[in-house]
This record gives sequence, structure tokens and C-alpha cells, in this order.
Amino acid sequence: MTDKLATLEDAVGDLVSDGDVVALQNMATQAAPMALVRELIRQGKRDLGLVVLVGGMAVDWLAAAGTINRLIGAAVSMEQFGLCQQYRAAVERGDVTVEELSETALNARLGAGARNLPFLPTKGLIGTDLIDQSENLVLIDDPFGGRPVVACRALVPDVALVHAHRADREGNIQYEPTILWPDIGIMPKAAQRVIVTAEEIVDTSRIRENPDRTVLPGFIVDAVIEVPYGAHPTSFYPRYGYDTSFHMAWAKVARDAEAAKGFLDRVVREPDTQAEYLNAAGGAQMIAAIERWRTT
Amino acid sequence: MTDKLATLEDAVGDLVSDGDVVALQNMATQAAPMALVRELIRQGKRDLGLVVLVGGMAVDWLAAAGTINRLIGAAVSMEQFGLCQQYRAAVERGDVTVEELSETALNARLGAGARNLPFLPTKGLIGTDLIDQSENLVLIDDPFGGRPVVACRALVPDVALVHAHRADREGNIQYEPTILWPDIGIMPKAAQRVIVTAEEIVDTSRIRENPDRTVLPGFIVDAVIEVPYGAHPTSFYPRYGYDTSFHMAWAKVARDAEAAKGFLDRVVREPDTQAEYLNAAGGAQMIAAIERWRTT
Amino acid sequence: MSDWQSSPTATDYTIDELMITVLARQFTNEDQACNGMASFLPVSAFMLARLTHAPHLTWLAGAAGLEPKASKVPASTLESPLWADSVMYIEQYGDFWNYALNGRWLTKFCVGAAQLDQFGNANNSIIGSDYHRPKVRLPGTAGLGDMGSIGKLLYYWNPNHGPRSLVEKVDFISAAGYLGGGSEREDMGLTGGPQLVVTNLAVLDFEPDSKRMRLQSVHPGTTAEEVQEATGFELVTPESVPETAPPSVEQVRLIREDIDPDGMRKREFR
Amino acid sequence: MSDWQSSPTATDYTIDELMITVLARQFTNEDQACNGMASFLPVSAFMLARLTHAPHLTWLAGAAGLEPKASKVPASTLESPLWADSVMYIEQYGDFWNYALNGRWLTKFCVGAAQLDQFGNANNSIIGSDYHRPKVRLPGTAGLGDMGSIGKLLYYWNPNHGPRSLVEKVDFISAAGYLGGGSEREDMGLTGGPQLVVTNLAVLDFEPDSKRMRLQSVHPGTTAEEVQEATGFELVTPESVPETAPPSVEQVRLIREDIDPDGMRKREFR
Repeated sequence: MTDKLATLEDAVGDLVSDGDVVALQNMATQAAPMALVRELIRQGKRDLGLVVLVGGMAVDWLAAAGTINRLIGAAVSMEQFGLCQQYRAAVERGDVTVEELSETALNARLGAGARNLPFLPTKGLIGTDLIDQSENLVLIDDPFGGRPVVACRALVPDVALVHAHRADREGNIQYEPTILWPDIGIMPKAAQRVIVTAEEIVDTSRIRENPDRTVLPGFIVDAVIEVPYGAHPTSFYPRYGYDTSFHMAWAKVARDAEAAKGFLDRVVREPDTQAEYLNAAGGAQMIAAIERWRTT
Repeated sequence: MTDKLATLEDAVGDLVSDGDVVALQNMATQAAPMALVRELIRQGKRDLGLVVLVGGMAVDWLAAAGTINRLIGAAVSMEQFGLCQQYRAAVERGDVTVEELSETALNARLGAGARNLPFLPTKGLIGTDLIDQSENLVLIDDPFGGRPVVACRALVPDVALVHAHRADREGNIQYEPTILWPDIGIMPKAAQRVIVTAEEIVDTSRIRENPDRTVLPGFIVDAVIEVPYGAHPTSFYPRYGYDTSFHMAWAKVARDAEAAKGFLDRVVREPDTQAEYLNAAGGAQMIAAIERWRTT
Repeated sequence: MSDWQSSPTATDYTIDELMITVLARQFTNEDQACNGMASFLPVSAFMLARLTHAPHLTWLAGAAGLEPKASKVPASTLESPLWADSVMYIEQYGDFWNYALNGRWLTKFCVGAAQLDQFGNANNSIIGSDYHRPKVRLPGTAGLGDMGSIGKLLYYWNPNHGPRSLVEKVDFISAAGYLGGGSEREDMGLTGGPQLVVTNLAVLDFEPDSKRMRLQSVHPGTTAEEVQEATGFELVTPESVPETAPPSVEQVRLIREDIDPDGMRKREFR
Repeated sequence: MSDWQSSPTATDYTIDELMITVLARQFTNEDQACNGMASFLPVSAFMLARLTHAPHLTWLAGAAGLEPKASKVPASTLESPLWADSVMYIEQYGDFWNYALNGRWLTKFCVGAAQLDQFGNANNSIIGSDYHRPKVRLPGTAGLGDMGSIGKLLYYWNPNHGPRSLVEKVDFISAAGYLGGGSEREDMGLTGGPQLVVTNLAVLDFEPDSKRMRLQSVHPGTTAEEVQEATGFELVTPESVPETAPPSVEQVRLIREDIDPDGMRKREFR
């Protein structure tokens, strides 16, 4: 096996190019590889396409920073913290175009990409205006005589960004027992390159103790980086919950482009390390708060 | 939730009808719900169709007993114990017809069945004689302009038979950490009814301790039965290995219809309970042997 | 679970509590209920059903945690406290859709939409006439674009009944209702569809032939005229429209004390 | 892993050991190797490669256990002792085929077939002319029917070289080789295909233009004429056919002492 251990700077610098289609693990306030998202912004990547099942603050930041110009996904929302206002404004201005897919259609596009199939079918979306909105969806006949289905064209992202609990230097990726969001199940397998941040890098012997908890094999992973609290401010159960104060602070500035830029300068562009970021985000007090998630 | 606790007799009696298509969890010498297989034979079920990914001794027994008249599957073999001779003879006589599918084609048929799609595509099988052999496979054009793919028609078995480590009375099914064979991943979800035997029935509170180990939710399961060593003579790791002596004993008689019948009388038809079966199969000494698998 | 059946009708209740009881009534012991994000009313309804008439109602919290023992409604209905002590974690891509698409399970969904039209078509995509340059970008269809087409029975809830959310024709169909009405949905081979719209003013269903939205009951204190005035199209209105049955004292107590003591359900009301 | 490179050529070795070294040579540090059932020679070859020239060769034991630490070849190559201390259990339906179909990983497979023909088409289905009433029912195509069509490089091993296993035309194509030869496979858009046939008599490959099976080397002690005689069709035979390079002393020692002390590899020879 090859040593995949990297830094955020090198991994994003070497494996993400301007214009790439980037698949991002994410739900509304959950499990996003936020350290990688910040690094995309810090390096000033441009014209990225973003693939998300349900995007949250990461999408808002990438839109605010002008990093992305298109999005393929099923929804963008921060749930109780509201819509992503910077993303919304960018779409309404025409700066970000949206290919909106239902969950089964996105899953089908990525599943076909992973399995090297030209398409996978779904029965969702029939009757909606969403089919015409995308050149990657087309009604086809059932060769066995039933009703037509929607063929969803294969989607192969250039790179997938993932956060995990544990990894070894060879890129074997583990999750502790928790809900598995769909991104981890298919996005990295469809993508041409995979970058993983992990709460901790462990020895391979530790990985071998629980082979059933390994969710990605080392041979598909290109780089692993140790980033404690690397999903902050999104949740990463069972280790920590989402950061309510941080989400509220962003939601407060996100309707105003200047204020949003100031926020991103402070928490994204100025801190040079994860430790500096965590300090800017509230430090030890913040960490204590997100680790108290069980009681909230 | 409903109480799904049942007996082998009632579950097979109530949920399996002559002529049904029965999906069987199985690999060459692994993880087959053998107590349910024996019960099918004991009740004299007829004209069953059998769906297996890779069938082993179960297929040989069901062919020997005249229980099945058709098979849909990718392979039938007992690996180091040789071909299934009773099955082979039944096919060569014309008593059992075979729809032979590659692994991706069987997975596609079952996946489409589970997801209520008319078909799923594969790129396997192209160029082989297997496509013409089945009316459920047909080459279709790629609507996006690429090469044709093989559409695999949805397969919905009437009933799926599964063995597991643990279940509660509500039908929530758990596996201990081990290799997961493909059958458990898709067959039960494609089938209209599901019967599960488990090494032990536990309280639901025990299930809640490891929600990540639950492989089937209670709402899709129709009956659960506690059957210790219910996969014998196939392996069921990490609890026990396959029974080498038993497989060799069967392989020795399996070329001869009379001898095979005598074997089945002794181990299938005569024992009335799982305890009697285990005794007929070698009792405590046999159990000690299969539990020593780690050292072999 | 003791005295909910004999409990008298409440007089002290709020609209959110009334809506929760109406939604709860739609789910039985034989159903599997599932909620998405920001679904405080449906989650409260599932909890209420399980504490009263449907103790065996199966619940898949956040489309991920099966039969959780959540003690109360948390601040997010898509986050871990909700699926505490589940019997199973169902992985969404590989597994949730296996069950949801199958057709035999998870047949009823409580869903919300920014716009809903007279034939039950829903829009969560964009406001405006140009999809690619919208006046307002909405969150997106998520799973709803599937649910509308795969035979599910859909129960819309709308805490803000008004002419902007209940419109004659949606700007964009992101979930199929009865399309142009009549048999149009059926003719496309689609089964299921919208069943009920539970708002802060009324309960609405769909007239069987025309598939136009119909006033089923008005909430106590509201008139049919007020409901029509707050609606962006002409409702089918029977000659006599009954009042929505109010919750019982015990139902209100369960909601306030056990299910949602923190009042998360109030967040849905602007 | 010390002295395998400087180890002298062995004189005391058996055919199984020779075949293992030929197969081992096909796999590099960049490959992911995967074995199915009853695959004692391939498993020994992967273990040998990992102990000698390809320590970083990735191995997926039984298509399920990643990077196992199996101490020796067990009685089954599809059972748990083989994947002892794996770093991952890959679930077959949901996951194995994600990787195998993708095209970037698991590009080489060692495969066996009851019949193989002059163009590398394989048959594991039936012997006879009527598929539905066969003279002999073989085990079935399993994953091979996929592997032949999805661009994989296939390395056939055959411990029993003879006119019944190497036939002019297979009774039934259960895995695609070069079909009718020439560009027929390529014209169908199929990439990859059979690369090598390693038997107990010789190593064979495929002539680049005609795609006919070709004698690449004969094992020490065998002649090209003997190989042709044991083959059911005319082999492409260059004017001079080299001898297969024998294993080194250290390779033989590793196979006998470390990899397969119980001699499971002998079971494949009738």
C-alpha cells in the first residue's frame, strides 16, 4: 500500500483544479468536510461545479467566495437556520446554475458513474418539470412493455471530499457507529479522485480491529489528512453536534455580501491552521458546547 | 410493532406455497438458512423456483427431494466438495430448468425488484450466449448515445429465506461483524415475504445497543424463528465454520439417488426438532468441531 | 397511553396542536412514517399517534433511525438526538430508497411545499418564470420530486395558509400532484398522490373527479369564506363545511408536556 | 522478503509451483488482486507476489476481505480463515461490484473455465448442444460472465491441459473472449479480454491480429509438439518457443513452507 498522508494545502492544491466537478459529502447541518471546503476558498479555486445531496453552509460559503459556478443536487438548506442566502443570491444573479435532481435521480447518476454504466433508471420525477430542466435526464421506454422510466446519465465527479472518524495512512476509512449519510455510500466511488479528512489518523492495526466499520478501501483514496473537528460547524456524531451559535452567526451576516465576506475573512482566510480556525470559531468553549450534543 | 415469532412449521406452512419463487441466502458452503431448507422438504413443497447467487448443498437437497423445478442463479457448487450432483442430474434430465445469470445481472434483476423498477442495466454478459438464454435479459440502446447495455428485468421472489445471528420478536435482524454476502443486502428487499431464522432471539433492548448492526428492519420481516446452528452444515462466522465431515458424507452419496434419499431421510425427514437434527448430524462432537474453525 | 380515548375535548389549544392531531389521525399501526428536515409538526404527530391510537406505528426518524426513543422534539428533525436508541440505522443511498421505492412500505408521507396549486402540484424549486434566472431560488425538490411520482399518499402541511403558498398554478412542478386535474395523473400511470392539505386555517382534500382542492373542514373560529379569501384559487366548497375536530385535553397535555415541551413546533409559524 | 532476488534457479519444483510463479509475475504493486472459490493457485500466487516483487499488491480475499493476513492457504478460498484480520469487509452486492465495474480498480482477474476455445471464449455453463437439456450441467458463469465483457484483463489457469478443456469452439459462451477472433471483440466495443492461459504444460497468449491462442512458452520437460497434441485446436506456434522460466529456490521455499504448507494447491490437479 502507498502512503496517502497529506496536508490540506497539498491535497487540495494537487488534486483539485479550477473547473473541476467536486462532490461534497453534506447534509443540511451534518458531516461536511469543512476544512477542505475552507481550503478550496483559501486557494482561490474558481469555476468549480459542486455535487451535493443536500447542501448546507458549505454551499453558502463556496457561493459567497465565488468558488462555484454550478451545482448539481437535490436541495440546499441549513434546516432550522434557514435558506443559504449567499447561494440563493448567486443563483438569482445567474452566477451559479443549478441542475436540480430528486434524490433517486442523483443517486442514479452517481450510481451509474461508480459502476461505469451509461445511465440508471428511476421512476421518480415523472410528471414534473424537472426532467426538461436537465439534459442528463430523459424518458425511455421499458423494453419489457411497462411504463416509461427516467434514464439518469452517469455522473463522474473529478474529485470527492469526505470527512470520517478514522483513517490509516494507507487511506482505509472508518466510521464509528452512526447514521451513514448517502454521500459516503456512493459519491467517493463515482469520483475520479478522493480526498478524506479524518478526526484521527490511526495505525492500520487499529483499522483491522473492526473491518466491518471500514467504509472506503485505501485503494480508492488519494489523500488523507488528520483534521480534528474537521466537520465543524456541522455535526459529526457520535463525536460532536452541529454548532448552533456559529450557524446563527453566519445566518445573521449571510444576507449581506460585505458582512459575509468579513465573516469568511475572519474564519476562513485568516486562520492558517485548524487550531487557529477552532480558536476563531470559539475555541475550547465552543468545543465543549458541541460535545454536549447528547443533552440538547 | 407486531410479534413475528413463529415456528419453522408454521412459517413455511403459512408463507410458502407450491409453485412459489423462493430466494435463498447461500454461497458455496456459507450462510444458508438450512433449517428452512429442510422444512421445505419435510412439508413436501413442490414446483418451487429457487433464486440463489451461488447455491451449495441446499440446492442439491432441494433437487434431490424434487422440491424445485427451476433455478435462477449465477452458480451452483460446493467449492472443494465438488459439484452438486443431484442438482446436476436433475438439470440433465430436464427436471430442473436453469436461468443462468451473471452476478451483476442477478443483482440487477433483484435490485429492480426491490426498487419497483421495470429493469436495471448491466454491461456484463455482452458477447456471451447467456443473453439469449433468458427472456428477462435484452440489449437496449443507451439513450445518451453510447454502446448498448443489457436490461435485466425486475425479479420479485414470493418469499426470501434468511439466516442471521440475532433477531428480536419484532423481526429486526442483526449480523455480528463478518463478511456480508450479497443475498442479505438485496434478496429480502426484493421478495414479497421474508422468513428469518436466527441463532438467537433477543430482547429489543439488545438490538438497540448496536443499531448499526441491524441489516433488516422488522417491518419487512414476516416471521422469525430461533434456530441455533440453523446454518449447519454451512458456515456462519464468526460463530461456526462449515462442517467438513458432513459435506464429505453428502458428496459421497450424492451421485446415487437411493443413497442420497437415505441420507435425506436420516437427517431431514426423521429428526423432528433442531436438537434431533443436530444429534443426527453428529451432536456435541460435531458442534465442537465446527466451532474450532478459527484454527483450521 | 391510558386515558386518551375518554379524555374530553380541549378548549385551551393552539393551531399547531390542532394541526398535529389532524396529521396524527392519518397514521395507523400498519403504517411506516418517515420525516425529513424541519418537520416539527409531522414529528409531533408521529409521536402523538404512537402515544395514543397507533402505538405500533413504525417510525423512521430523519429517514435514517428506525423506531427511535427520542424523548422530545429536538431543535432539528434531521439530527442525532431524534434517532436516539434506534433499532436500526438505515443508510440512505443504499437502503432507504430500497424500502421507499418498493411500494409496500412507507406509503404515506407528510410533506411541505413553498407553493401548492389547485391540483396538488408542488413547487420547492423556484419562484419566477425563468428556471435558470429565478426571482427566488427555493431549497430544491430533495425526495419530494420522487414521492410525487411513485405512488405515495402525500399529506401536505402548511402553517401559513395564504395566496402565495396556495396558488392557482405553481411556477414550476417539482413534485407531481394531479397535474392538470381530472384523470391526467392516472393516465400517466401514476398512482397515489396528494390526499390532504392541513393548514393553519383548514383541512383540504381533493374532489375525486376533477381533482380540484376541496374544503374538508375549517378550524374552529374560521369560516369557509375566510379560507377562500386566503387561497389563491377557487376551492371546491360543499354546501356545509364542518368544523375540524379539536384535540382532546389529553392530546394537548401530551404535546405540551411530553412530546414538545420546548415548543419547537411553534417555529414553523411565521 | 530478503533474498528472493538473488536466489538461484530451482531444480526441485513441481508444476503447481511453476504455475504459481507464472501467475505471480502478472501482478504488480499497482494492482488489486481478487480471488473466487477453489482458487488455490491464484491465492498462492498473490501471496507469493506480496512476499517477493510486489509487497504493495492489494488483495481482496474472496472478493470480500481486504488486505487479509491469512497465514497460509486454507481448505477454502471463499471462507473466513482466508480473510483473517482484513482491513475491510466489502459487502458483495452493495459494494464489490461498485469497485469491480468501475474500471479503474480490480483490472486483472485469474479465472478458470471448464472449456476455453482458440479465441479465449470460456464456458462454465453446459456441455452439449441443447442449453436446456445439457449433457453436463456445469457450475455456472458466476462473476465470469461479467468479467469477460467489462474490460478486465483475464488470466486463465488450467491445471489439466487437454483436448476437453482447450477446445476449438466452446459449446456455450459464458464469458466473452475474442468471440470469432480478429477485431470482433473490439468491434462490439469490448476492451480488455483474455491475456494469458497458464496450464500444467505451457503458457499461452493470443496472437495480436487474429486473436488465436499462441504458444508463449513450454514448461521445462515439455515440447511444443506435446502441447499441440494435448490441445483441441491448432495453436499459433512461433518458430522457436522458449522454456517457461522456472521458479527460484526461494520462491519454492516460500510456497512450500510459508504460503501453502498443507499442499492445498495440489487439489487442483486431477
